[in-house]
Amino acid sequence: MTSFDPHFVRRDIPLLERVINDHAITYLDSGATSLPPRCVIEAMTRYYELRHANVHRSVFQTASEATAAYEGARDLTARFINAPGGAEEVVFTKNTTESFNLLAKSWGWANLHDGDVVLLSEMEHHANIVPWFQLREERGIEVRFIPVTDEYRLDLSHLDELLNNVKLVSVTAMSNVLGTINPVRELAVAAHGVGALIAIDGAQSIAHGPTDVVDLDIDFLAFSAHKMLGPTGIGVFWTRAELLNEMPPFLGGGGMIADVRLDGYTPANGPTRFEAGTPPIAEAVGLGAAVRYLQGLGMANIDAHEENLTRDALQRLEDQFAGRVRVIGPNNVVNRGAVVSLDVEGVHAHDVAQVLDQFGVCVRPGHHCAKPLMRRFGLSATVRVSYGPYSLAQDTDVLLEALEHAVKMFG
Amino acid sequence: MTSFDPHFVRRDIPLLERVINDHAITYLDSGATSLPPRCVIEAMTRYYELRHANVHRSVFQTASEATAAYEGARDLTARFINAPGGAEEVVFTKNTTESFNLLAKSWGWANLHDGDVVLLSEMEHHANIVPWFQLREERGIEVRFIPVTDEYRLDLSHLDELLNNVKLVSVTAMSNVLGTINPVRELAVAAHGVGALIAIDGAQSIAHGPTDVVDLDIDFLAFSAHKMLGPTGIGVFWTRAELLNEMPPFLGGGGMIADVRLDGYTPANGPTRFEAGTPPIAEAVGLGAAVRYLQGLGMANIDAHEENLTRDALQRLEDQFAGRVRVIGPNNVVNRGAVVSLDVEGVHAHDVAQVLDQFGVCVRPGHHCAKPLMRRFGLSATVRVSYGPYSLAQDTDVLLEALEHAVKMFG
Amino acid sequence: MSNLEDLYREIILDHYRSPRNRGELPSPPAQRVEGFNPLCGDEIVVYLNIEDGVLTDIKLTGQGCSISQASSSMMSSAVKGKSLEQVRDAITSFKQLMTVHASTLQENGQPVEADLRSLGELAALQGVVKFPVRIKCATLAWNTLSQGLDDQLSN
Amino acid sequence: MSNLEDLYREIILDHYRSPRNRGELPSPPAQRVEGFNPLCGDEIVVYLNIEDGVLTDIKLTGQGCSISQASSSMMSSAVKGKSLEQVRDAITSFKQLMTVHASTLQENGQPVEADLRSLGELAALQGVVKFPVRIKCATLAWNTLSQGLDDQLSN
Ligand SMILES: Cc1ncc(COP(=O)(O)O)c(C=O)c1O
Ligand SMILES: Cc1ncc(COP(=O)(O)O)c(C=O)c1O
Repeated sequence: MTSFDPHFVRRDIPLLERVINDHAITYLDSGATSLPPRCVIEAMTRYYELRHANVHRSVFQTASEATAAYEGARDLTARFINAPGGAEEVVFTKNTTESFNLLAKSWGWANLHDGDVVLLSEMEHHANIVPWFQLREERGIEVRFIPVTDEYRLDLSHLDELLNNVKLVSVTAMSNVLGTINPVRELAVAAHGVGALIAIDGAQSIAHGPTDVVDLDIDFLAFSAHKMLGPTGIGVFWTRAELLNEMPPFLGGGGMIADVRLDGYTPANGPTRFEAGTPPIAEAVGLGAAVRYLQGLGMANIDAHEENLTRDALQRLEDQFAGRVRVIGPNNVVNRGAVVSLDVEGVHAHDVAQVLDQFGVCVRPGHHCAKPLMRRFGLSATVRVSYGPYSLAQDTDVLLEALEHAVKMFG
Repeated sequence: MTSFDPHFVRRDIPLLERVINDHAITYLDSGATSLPPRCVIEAMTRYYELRHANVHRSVFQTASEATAAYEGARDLTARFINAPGGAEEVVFTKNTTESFNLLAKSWGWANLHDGDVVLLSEMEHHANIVPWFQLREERGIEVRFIPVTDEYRLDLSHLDELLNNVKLVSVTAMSNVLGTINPVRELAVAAHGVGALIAIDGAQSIAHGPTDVVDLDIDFLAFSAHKMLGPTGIGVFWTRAELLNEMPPFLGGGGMIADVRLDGYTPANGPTRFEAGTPPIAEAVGLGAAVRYLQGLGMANIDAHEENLTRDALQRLEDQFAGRVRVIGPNNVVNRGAVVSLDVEGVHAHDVAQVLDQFGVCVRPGHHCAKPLMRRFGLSATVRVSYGPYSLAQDTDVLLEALEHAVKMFG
Repeated sequence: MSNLEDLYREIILDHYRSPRNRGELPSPPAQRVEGFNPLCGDEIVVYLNIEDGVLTDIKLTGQGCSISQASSSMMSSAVKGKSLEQVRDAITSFKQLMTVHASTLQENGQPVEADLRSLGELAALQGVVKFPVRIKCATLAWNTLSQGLDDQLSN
Repeated sequence: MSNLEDLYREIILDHYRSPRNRGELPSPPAQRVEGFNPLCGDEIVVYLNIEDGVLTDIKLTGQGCSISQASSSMMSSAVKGKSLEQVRDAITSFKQLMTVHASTLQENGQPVEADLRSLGELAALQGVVKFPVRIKCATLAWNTLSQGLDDQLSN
């Protein structure tokens, strides 16, 4: 616990040496994508320089090494989330979004029918909304939403009614707009209580604290490597082996089949059934390196560090900007991650972000792919500040100074 | 033209310095995946070190740079294949296989109905078979196959009959097993003549010669970066803008929408409609670098170089192994690429490849994801030798020497 | 911060703070067109009254950043009361202004090619091209207007 | 080439060249099970005659590399005429042999843990673990047999 030091982490991140508009970069957009440490970048470079080959298909040395590296990453990922069935439960997709499409178009297609209900929440990312809307168009399922309270929490007061006819609860572990961390275990108990399954969007939560699918008692999990100090181009879909083996194929092609004849095909078993075509091999290597790096830092340490940053930021925003800047999200750090959305009085998020950029401050303005949530709060956009393990309270200093300028400029 | 020298290319490829089982590597598996030059690897490294950020969503400096790099790669790719509508016609997928799934599950789903025929060929890769079988299960379309002659060519003698009720012809430009290069333009004329569209699997052809979609007069094209000296994790789907804009969404999520409400969503226009979630950004940067590198070498030069290698290999296999090793593919270089499949008398492909590995020779044994083709020729596996721009006739020397050992060992 | 001042000219901030032609028109008879900028969440609704080939009235609602708001406000002033042909010309000129690549701007920030005079105060938006991500903010209203004219034609 | 000789022991090549129990059994009564190795295209069909808890006869057809062919041939010799319990034990022992990680092999190539004696000539396949990609070739027949027993049970 005591060995975690964000200053050491910073030394590992090449991008933090970047200068923007004559200022050292202040990267506060880890919620959109995180900055990979050198060891992740180098793992991929070394892969391409030493052992790049197509996996699963050849017997030669580099191909065996590539396969071992690819499957090794699957194994590391399985351990990282404590998958009870190990690597056999981990499917590599291209991102969280594909993982949800896989869930909806394979499991959902096979198991959901007219009148069945999928229960989402109003704070979901589009990745966990649109695939269900698509299924609704094709299958006549109902998509229902757990409301969000004025305190930016899930409103579970009518959960029993909401669960009526529900076959799947699919919610985010942590909102990418509000920072709210949802009571996943409680929801899992409730879902299972009515015979429903539960899927969790781990895109935000995965890099910010420990994830243990057994402990959470969930059935499906989706996340992306690029939000956990890993590369772009790879995501993860996890489910229990029993469920995985019952899921019909999704994308068809090479690698996912046991046999193809002119009159039909037989799908393969295990995760490869869902990995059609040449998979993201170098990206898996990068993901594996990211997992190892995060484990080295200690997920509990990251959690504690980010909680401190968030507490500090919330406090100082209140002290310095009360009445001018509103935090769209819980105002304390209880069940709350290091994502802080701001509504700046009278200034559009886009303009705030533009001014911040002049100070080298990277934040994200917009709807954050959560339009239903934005509508819920009558907003069209927020300025989102989000922290990572390499973030410092000094980043908040720069942010607040730049924010003063923005407010003055448009005031 | 005269400036192309494979020895110079070799200096750019770090993996060619690899030593395997005390032998310098002899990489003859470019048909499975190609070896990226240093500039491709470095472009991705630099991206992660200097400008990694999520695209399309933020206004800060590195995000604009990342977006420009990502969209720049789209532009380079469009020029590389001479897309008439430019970058707006280029969709980034994860590989060729996803591109075909996109074609089948979006365009096919919207346009093909009971009784409509998709005409493939017996030499297709599973990537261009299984998605159609999946559509057949759901839509009752008919999937028909152009037969392959004993000379390993498409049998077009009954093309008129085969085209009956055909709405889409979908064939490979170059077989990944036989090396056969198909008469794409002729097929395009025939398809259009009956009002059908034509899709081309460019996975093999893309790195081996010029590709001009206007000249070929085709409607859809799919290929993967990793087969053209680029990275894993990214593929391309091209179609004409008119067709693209009529295609319904496929994967749903962030980035592909114009709006999401609790009661529905509106998809975005242009390529982004098909790019749900965080795209393969670093991979696009790598693909862009690969395109530039290939253009620097000159696609016509690569074509000529590989033709020489193939001619030489076919000749020497005949001279040295006649009666013991059979080439499964055309025995001359007319309309033939640098993929040479071997059937070694009395020795299983897997065992041949294993022995070859002891000499550092990397070839691929197996069905090459073309099981219908293997069945057509009564084979369960071949040993596939495939060349790239960095290949030399000396690679064939080593191959033939190792092949002697394999034949003796199991003789 | 010179770049920033180039982007946020005083006249832009003025249109942002006091947008012109804000509101709705009864529809029908007015034509109603919606525009989205999916990337940043900007939304706009344009109401058009077209009579005898003339854009007799235009009103706007929606929300967005200063650039998109100012651009739509300035657009409405520029095209109101104009013939459809003039409106189309204005759209073309404005889009040209937005596609002049930043590198072809002269040192003093003047576009080399686009005909600035015909644009009037809209020329103040030229600083946007130095911020490629913002170009879509500036063009949203124009694309929506253009869409409205196309719809009109096809009805 | 010492590794290679470890893989291709003489007895393996012998079984490859002269496979035992090759052919089909009339089915029914024999049980017919198919196995694929999707990665390399190996295919196997196993025919089982099971009477009173004893595997009275076994035949195999299919195609594959020397390792998969030799392994299936050796398997057929090892399990033919054995009680189902003995067959299951053989399957377990063989799978154990195949999961002994290469690094736990002693210098002289002997697995430390698996009980080699119980495996008889099958022990010759231990060299396969040094070639992880080939393990699936060696286990294909065994997995197919195992599947056959399971199917039997559930019928
Ligand atoms: C002809 C052909 N089509 C499709 C593919 C599939 O490409 P990918 O695995 O990159 O999806 C390949 C490569 O394996 C191929 O050779
Ligand atoms: C909560 C949440 N879900 C899903 C996603 C989608 O992830 P990706 O874009 O990697 O598919 C994101 C990130 O944008 C997110 O924050």
